Amino acid sequence: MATRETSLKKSSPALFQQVQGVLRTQEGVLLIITIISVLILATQTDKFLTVKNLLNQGRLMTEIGLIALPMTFIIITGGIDLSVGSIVGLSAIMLGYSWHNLGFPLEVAIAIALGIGALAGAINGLIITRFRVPPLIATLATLAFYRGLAEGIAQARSVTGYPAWFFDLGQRETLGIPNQLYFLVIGIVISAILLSRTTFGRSLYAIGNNELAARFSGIPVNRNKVLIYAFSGFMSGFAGYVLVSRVSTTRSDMGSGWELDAIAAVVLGGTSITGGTGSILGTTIGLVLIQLLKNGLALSGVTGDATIVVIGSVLILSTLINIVVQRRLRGV
Amino acid sequence: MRKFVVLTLVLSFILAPLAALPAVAQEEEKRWDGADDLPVNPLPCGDEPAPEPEPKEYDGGQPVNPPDLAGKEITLVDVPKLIGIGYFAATTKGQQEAAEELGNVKVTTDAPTEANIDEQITFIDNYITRGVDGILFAANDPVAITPVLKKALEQGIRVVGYDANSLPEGREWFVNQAEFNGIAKALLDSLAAEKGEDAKFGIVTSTFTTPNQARWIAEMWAYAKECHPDMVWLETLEAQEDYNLSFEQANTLIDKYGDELDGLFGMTSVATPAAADAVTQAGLCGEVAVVGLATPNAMKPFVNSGCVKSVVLWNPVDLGYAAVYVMRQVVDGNFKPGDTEVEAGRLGKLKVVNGSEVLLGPPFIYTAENINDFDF
Amino acid sequence: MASVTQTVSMRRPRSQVSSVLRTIFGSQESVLLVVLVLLIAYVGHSNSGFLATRNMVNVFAGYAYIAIAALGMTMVIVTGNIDISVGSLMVTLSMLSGALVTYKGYPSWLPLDAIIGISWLLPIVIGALIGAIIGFFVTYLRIPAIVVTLGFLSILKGVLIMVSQGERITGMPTGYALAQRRPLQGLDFPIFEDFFRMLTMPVFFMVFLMIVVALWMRYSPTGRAMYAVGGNAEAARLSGISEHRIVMTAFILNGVFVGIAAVLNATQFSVIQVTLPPIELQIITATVVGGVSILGGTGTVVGAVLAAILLNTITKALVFLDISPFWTRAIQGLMILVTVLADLIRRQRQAE
Amino acid sequence: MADSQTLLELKHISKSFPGVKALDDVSFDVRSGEVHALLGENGAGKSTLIKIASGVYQPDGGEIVVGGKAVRFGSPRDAQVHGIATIYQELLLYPELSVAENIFMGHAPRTRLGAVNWPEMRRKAEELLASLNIHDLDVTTKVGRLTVGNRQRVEIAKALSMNARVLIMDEPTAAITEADVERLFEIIRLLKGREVGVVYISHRLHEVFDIGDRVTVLRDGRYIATKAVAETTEDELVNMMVGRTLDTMFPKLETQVGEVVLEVRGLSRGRMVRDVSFQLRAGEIVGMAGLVGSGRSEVAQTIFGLTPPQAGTILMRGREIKIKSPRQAMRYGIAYLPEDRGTQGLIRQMELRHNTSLTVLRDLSRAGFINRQKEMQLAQSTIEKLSIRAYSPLQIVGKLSGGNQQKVVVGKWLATRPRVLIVDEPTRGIDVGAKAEIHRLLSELAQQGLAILMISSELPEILGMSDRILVMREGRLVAEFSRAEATQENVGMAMMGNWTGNGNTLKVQADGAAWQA
Repeated sequence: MATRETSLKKSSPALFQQVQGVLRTQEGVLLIITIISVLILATQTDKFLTVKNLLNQGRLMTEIGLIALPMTFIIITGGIDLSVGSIVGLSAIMLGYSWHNLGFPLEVAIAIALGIGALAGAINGLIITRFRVPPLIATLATLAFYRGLAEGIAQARSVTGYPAWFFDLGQRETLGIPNQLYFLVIGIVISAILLSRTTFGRSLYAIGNNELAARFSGIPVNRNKVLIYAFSGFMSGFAGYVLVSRVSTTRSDMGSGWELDAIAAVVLGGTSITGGTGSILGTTIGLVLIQLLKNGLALSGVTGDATIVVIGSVLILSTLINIVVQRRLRGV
Repeated sequence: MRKFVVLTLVLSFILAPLAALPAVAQEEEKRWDGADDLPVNPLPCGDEPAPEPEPKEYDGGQPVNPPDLAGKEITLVDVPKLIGIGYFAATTKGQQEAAEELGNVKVTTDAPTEANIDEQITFIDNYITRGVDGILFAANDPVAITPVLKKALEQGIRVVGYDANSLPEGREWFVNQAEFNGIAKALLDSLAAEKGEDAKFGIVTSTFTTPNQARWIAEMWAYAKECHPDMVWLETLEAQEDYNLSFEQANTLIDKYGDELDGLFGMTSVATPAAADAVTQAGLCGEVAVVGLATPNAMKPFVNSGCVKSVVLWNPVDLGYAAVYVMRQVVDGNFKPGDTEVEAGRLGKLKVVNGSEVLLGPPFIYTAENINDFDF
Repeated sequence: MASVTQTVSMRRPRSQVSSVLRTIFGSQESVLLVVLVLLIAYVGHSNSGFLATRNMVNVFAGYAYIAIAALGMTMVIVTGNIDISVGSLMVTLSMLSGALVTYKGYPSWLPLDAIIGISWLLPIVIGALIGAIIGFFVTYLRIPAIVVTLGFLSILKGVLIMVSQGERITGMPTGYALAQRRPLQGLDFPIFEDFFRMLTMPVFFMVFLMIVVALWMRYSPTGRAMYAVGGNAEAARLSGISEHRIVMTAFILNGVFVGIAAVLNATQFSVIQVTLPPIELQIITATVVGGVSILGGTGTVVGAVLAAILLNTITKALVFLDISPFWTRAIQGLMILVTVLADLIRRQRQAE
Repeated sequence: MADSQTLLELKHISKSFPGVKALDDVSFDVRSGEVHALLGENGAGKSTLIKIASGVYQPDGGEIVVGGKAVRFGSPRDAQVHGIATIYQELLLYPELSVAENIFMGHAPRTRLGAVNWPEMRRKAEELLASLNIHDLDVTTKVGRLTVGNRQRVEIAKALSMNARVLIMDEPTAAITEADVERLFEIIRLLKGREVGVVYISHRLHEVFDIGDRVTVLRDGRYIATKAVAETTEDELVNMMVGRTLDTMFPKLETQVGEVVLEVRGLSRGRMVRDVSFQLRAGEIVGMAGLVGSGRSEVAQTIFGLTPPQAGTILMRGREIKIKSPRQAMRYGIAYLPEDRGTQGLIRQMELRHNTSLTVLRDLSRAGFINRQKEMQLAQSTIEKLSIRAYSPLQIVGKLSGGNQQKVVVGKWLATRPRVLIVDEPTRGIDVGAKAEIHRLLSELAQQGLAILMISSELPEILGMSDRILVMREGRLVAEFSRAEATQENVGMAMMGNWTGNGNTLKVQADGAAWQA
């Protein structure tokens, strides 16, 4: 190991070394792919690379982004949460239901929606830790269950007619920037710090790499797992709130299929599906790459069916490129 | 001990809905029929002409400083609920036909692959950024789609809806394929003609939250109360836009009600052929009537075999065709708020109803005599 | 010492009862069977229409295509992988089958039966081919299966819409309708007539393929090797088992079974269409509820098929029990959760 | 022995990995009916050599001769075809499959149709086990439910089912207890009688003398010597392995035994921990002996809060404390080095600094934020203090040698400044040199006033290092010896359950009526 490092350093010029340093990280490779994609798309249409368009894309990706952050935590611990889309629906319904049908003030209804989201997530966590159900199976079951609860509570009615202030979050801007984008940025910064700088974040990597050793080192494994699933539920609830505010209505089918979008962003971001490695930076780049591809292709006149083909291919190819580059560099 | 508490908590959270099962099991009268809560407006029974509706003020939205493109070539985008089902393939066909006829219209269809409100919004948003002259849409949710449509209007883009409406302020005009009460009347009268006034029937719909289907069922409910009071509503089941599920649900209704069942209504262009398939394969042609909304090609085998007597539908090709014509007239300035009719190519003049809606006409009823004349 | 003997003698009779229980609940397959029978009996008790032959046919035939796809999924999961693209693949192959049979450009000398044969078989071959491509990405390029199939999920979906333009396919010839829900023709049984009248083509295929695959997985060296690879890949390699070949085989066979399911699906209706319901979730649910461990190395196809039937039975039972349609999905989710929990608790008991 | 033939010969084998010359001109051979021990410290090239012999690696130079003919092994399968079977340290079995199937995976008996013949397979498996004098194994049980000793027997049966003429065993005794070791040796003797050649790798020198016929020593990838076991001594072998003279294997330092630090009274949990009481004093090393499955690790894990006690009390410096989680135990100054370094002790994929800080993340952080400088300092000081051979605190721990990995585990627990250190099999799978270093470290720690409970399956280690010795059997503490009284015999007898000595039986235990029954 040591010998190889030095020999590399001797033979490479400084710039090349730096490029290698970037390439050594998954995020670096992904960033390069993103930049290349953006440049290609920008030559196709002048509508793409404008501040206004990019900010608008930020607005549109906020909900998935909010969910992808805790999903990164969960996948790092070697878990997965398939129920997030259903929790979005459940929280959205609870927001409308507790305001419209139960007569709570709207502020309280929002709090209830977030609380229900967190509770639903915590239940996932408890099923996974207490009964030792594999996360994929546990959340596959609650995917159906939470969506069913949303349908049962909604009774096919959607709630509309919210007061004007309610739409501030989803439809208005502050200083020219969509309001929800502030929350996404704050979410990204907090999650990134949490994951890379704190004891909690470190414990997640430890759990993902070797859960038993983490437990033997005095890390409260179960508590931390329940926390991240609850966090995932909370953020899904928040995403539900942002969505309701953006589209002005509640429906029980809100958020269906979002789990795969969020997982795609996380996996594209270089987080290993088997746990142990990954970063919020990667997830953020993955998220941005998918959104810009969708948008850029649409603006270049590519229709939706072709766009999902491109996104599917990019997912596989960028993972492949990453694997190949890492393998080459590590000399394995 | 703590484990026990946690276990109890989790279990009770999970089991609470189960305990509520008896409460969930529904009573005969209160059975859910998939209708919405909006006011209904049933047509008179039989052949009595419908009373002229009171004229309503124009209530649509207006674009802000639209560019003057009268007579010039325009680029349109069509964002239906989803792509991948026959119905919207047919409307697309009509749009292309109209575009070709007019010569100065270009229209592309682009939509999500699932009937998903937020994705549809994203599609429209992208086209606003890209810059089109006009947007045609069929909304997955009337409320959810309105903000993004208003954004389009604010940027001077022309907006015309068809098939499924938004809130009026979200678009200039909505091309209504047939009024809800008209569909309801046609469906129920068809069943009554086939199975008599005391027919007992079940319904297969898409979902209880799909606005058009809910509206039709509400109007059917109101019309049946007035004009077919002896008909018995058995049960309504959801089946998405999924052929397999529609087939299974139709089978479930057939099996559950047995000889009691006289008819099945299919509320979507997917559910109706699926229900006909189920009845045919169960060997119950003639015993159980299938009436519903569907496109002709899918129904030809059943109508030709005599298993299905009549299929109710407007012509979706015409619907797409009309939408493009209305858009062209709006852009050319030939069709303005306050007008009472609009010129729509081979369809002739179409009537304005309900303030800002263009009515395609009465629903069309396909039978063995005419179904083979259509190909979509 | 005295107290010890006492406890032993007291335990005897109890252990006989519990040993009976243990045989019944010893495997997920028998648990599912017991639950299925109890559920059918209960629903039949409150609404005798449920037990009518025709309904039973639909109970067993309704998820036949899910069950058949679950056979392949079982293999994939037993080897420690997963495939979430099966839904898109199945719709694609259904459309392909319909397109082949309604294609007008065949040379005129080709008999109709040959065209129908092509449209039945070619989708299965294409399914195997796509399975092989996925398997290649997973084994030789070492990309996790969930990533590859997540990618294929959207690639297949997009290509399908691009090619079909959303048009449905109608007007298939009569001979094409292989899997309609009618009793098998030309069968005449003196006894158990009712029973055999329940045997429709989808049920026949489901049972036949289940038996074949179950025997194959138990008796063929390749089938056993799948369990070996999923249980301990390193040990399998050292036993001379090629992990790549086995995982490839699992994905290819998965493609084959999705192909068969797709053809059965296409040939049971008069219309084939491009709607894309999330069947992959139903198939994976059937597989894991059937006791196939998501971690690989254990589980049988019999469990997966029973679970598929159970899922369909639950859906129908809720209608027969007059449960409010709003709550059906919640109850389905709940029952899935309960079955999965029961399976895990049973396994933990056994491990102790 | 006179007419024994050479079964396998490795001639002038060389093998390099990027940056490392793993083997340099090494020769080795096995004859039929002999046990040829292979010795060397970790990194000496033993595992590379056996991986070449079993077809996992291909040599860069040299040749492999089987039965007089030069062969090439392209894969493990090729080696098996030539009658060479290997039993690795991590037993390679399928936990969800039956004993019979594990034995015959990949070469199951077939019917004429090519299907797996299950009855025949079961019958042959039973036959095979019977031929090894194993009669207590049901071939239909899932392997996941067997004990480690039994799993190993399954592995041996598996090797023999392939008609192995050469059996390579990589540290077969690392994870099993004395009783299982005895049974293993019986089986090996049986195999010798059947003209099988056994390559035996172990860090326990006395085993080489118990069972070996010849011994070959490797050091730093080079061949040192081959000797007949009868003509060599333990000291000579150690010198050859280490390349220098080791002062002593058990550097026990004199310490001042202080006050009672930890006391447990009537500790119980399930069947593995039953009414266990003992005391630990500052500066004292207490050895805990017992067979695998006697409840030693379970006692440690109960004290450490991994499996909180169901009954009994734990006292720290005379004050009763409640321990429900490892975190609480750590707060009271208890540290636990688990028995399995790879799965319980370390996070191998993570960097050294992240491993050493794992137990003290809270102390290294403020408001939840990790102070990276402090973390780095801790790693560096651990490397220095324990003389860990790593090129940087950034090194991935999994790439260190076994002994250095174990030092990292020790380091991470010392970082918590414990008052009580429980070490579970501290030197398992560690080479002689590193073993002596770990022993010295433990002695030094005791001298500094730490109370140490040392669980070990190696009696010499227990006898050599402990001030007092506790013996566990079937979840109970059955005997206690002082350093002076303890001998290999009486401790061994106590472990096995037929020890009837006097005076040393634990008083507390003797009172319990149940125990006597």
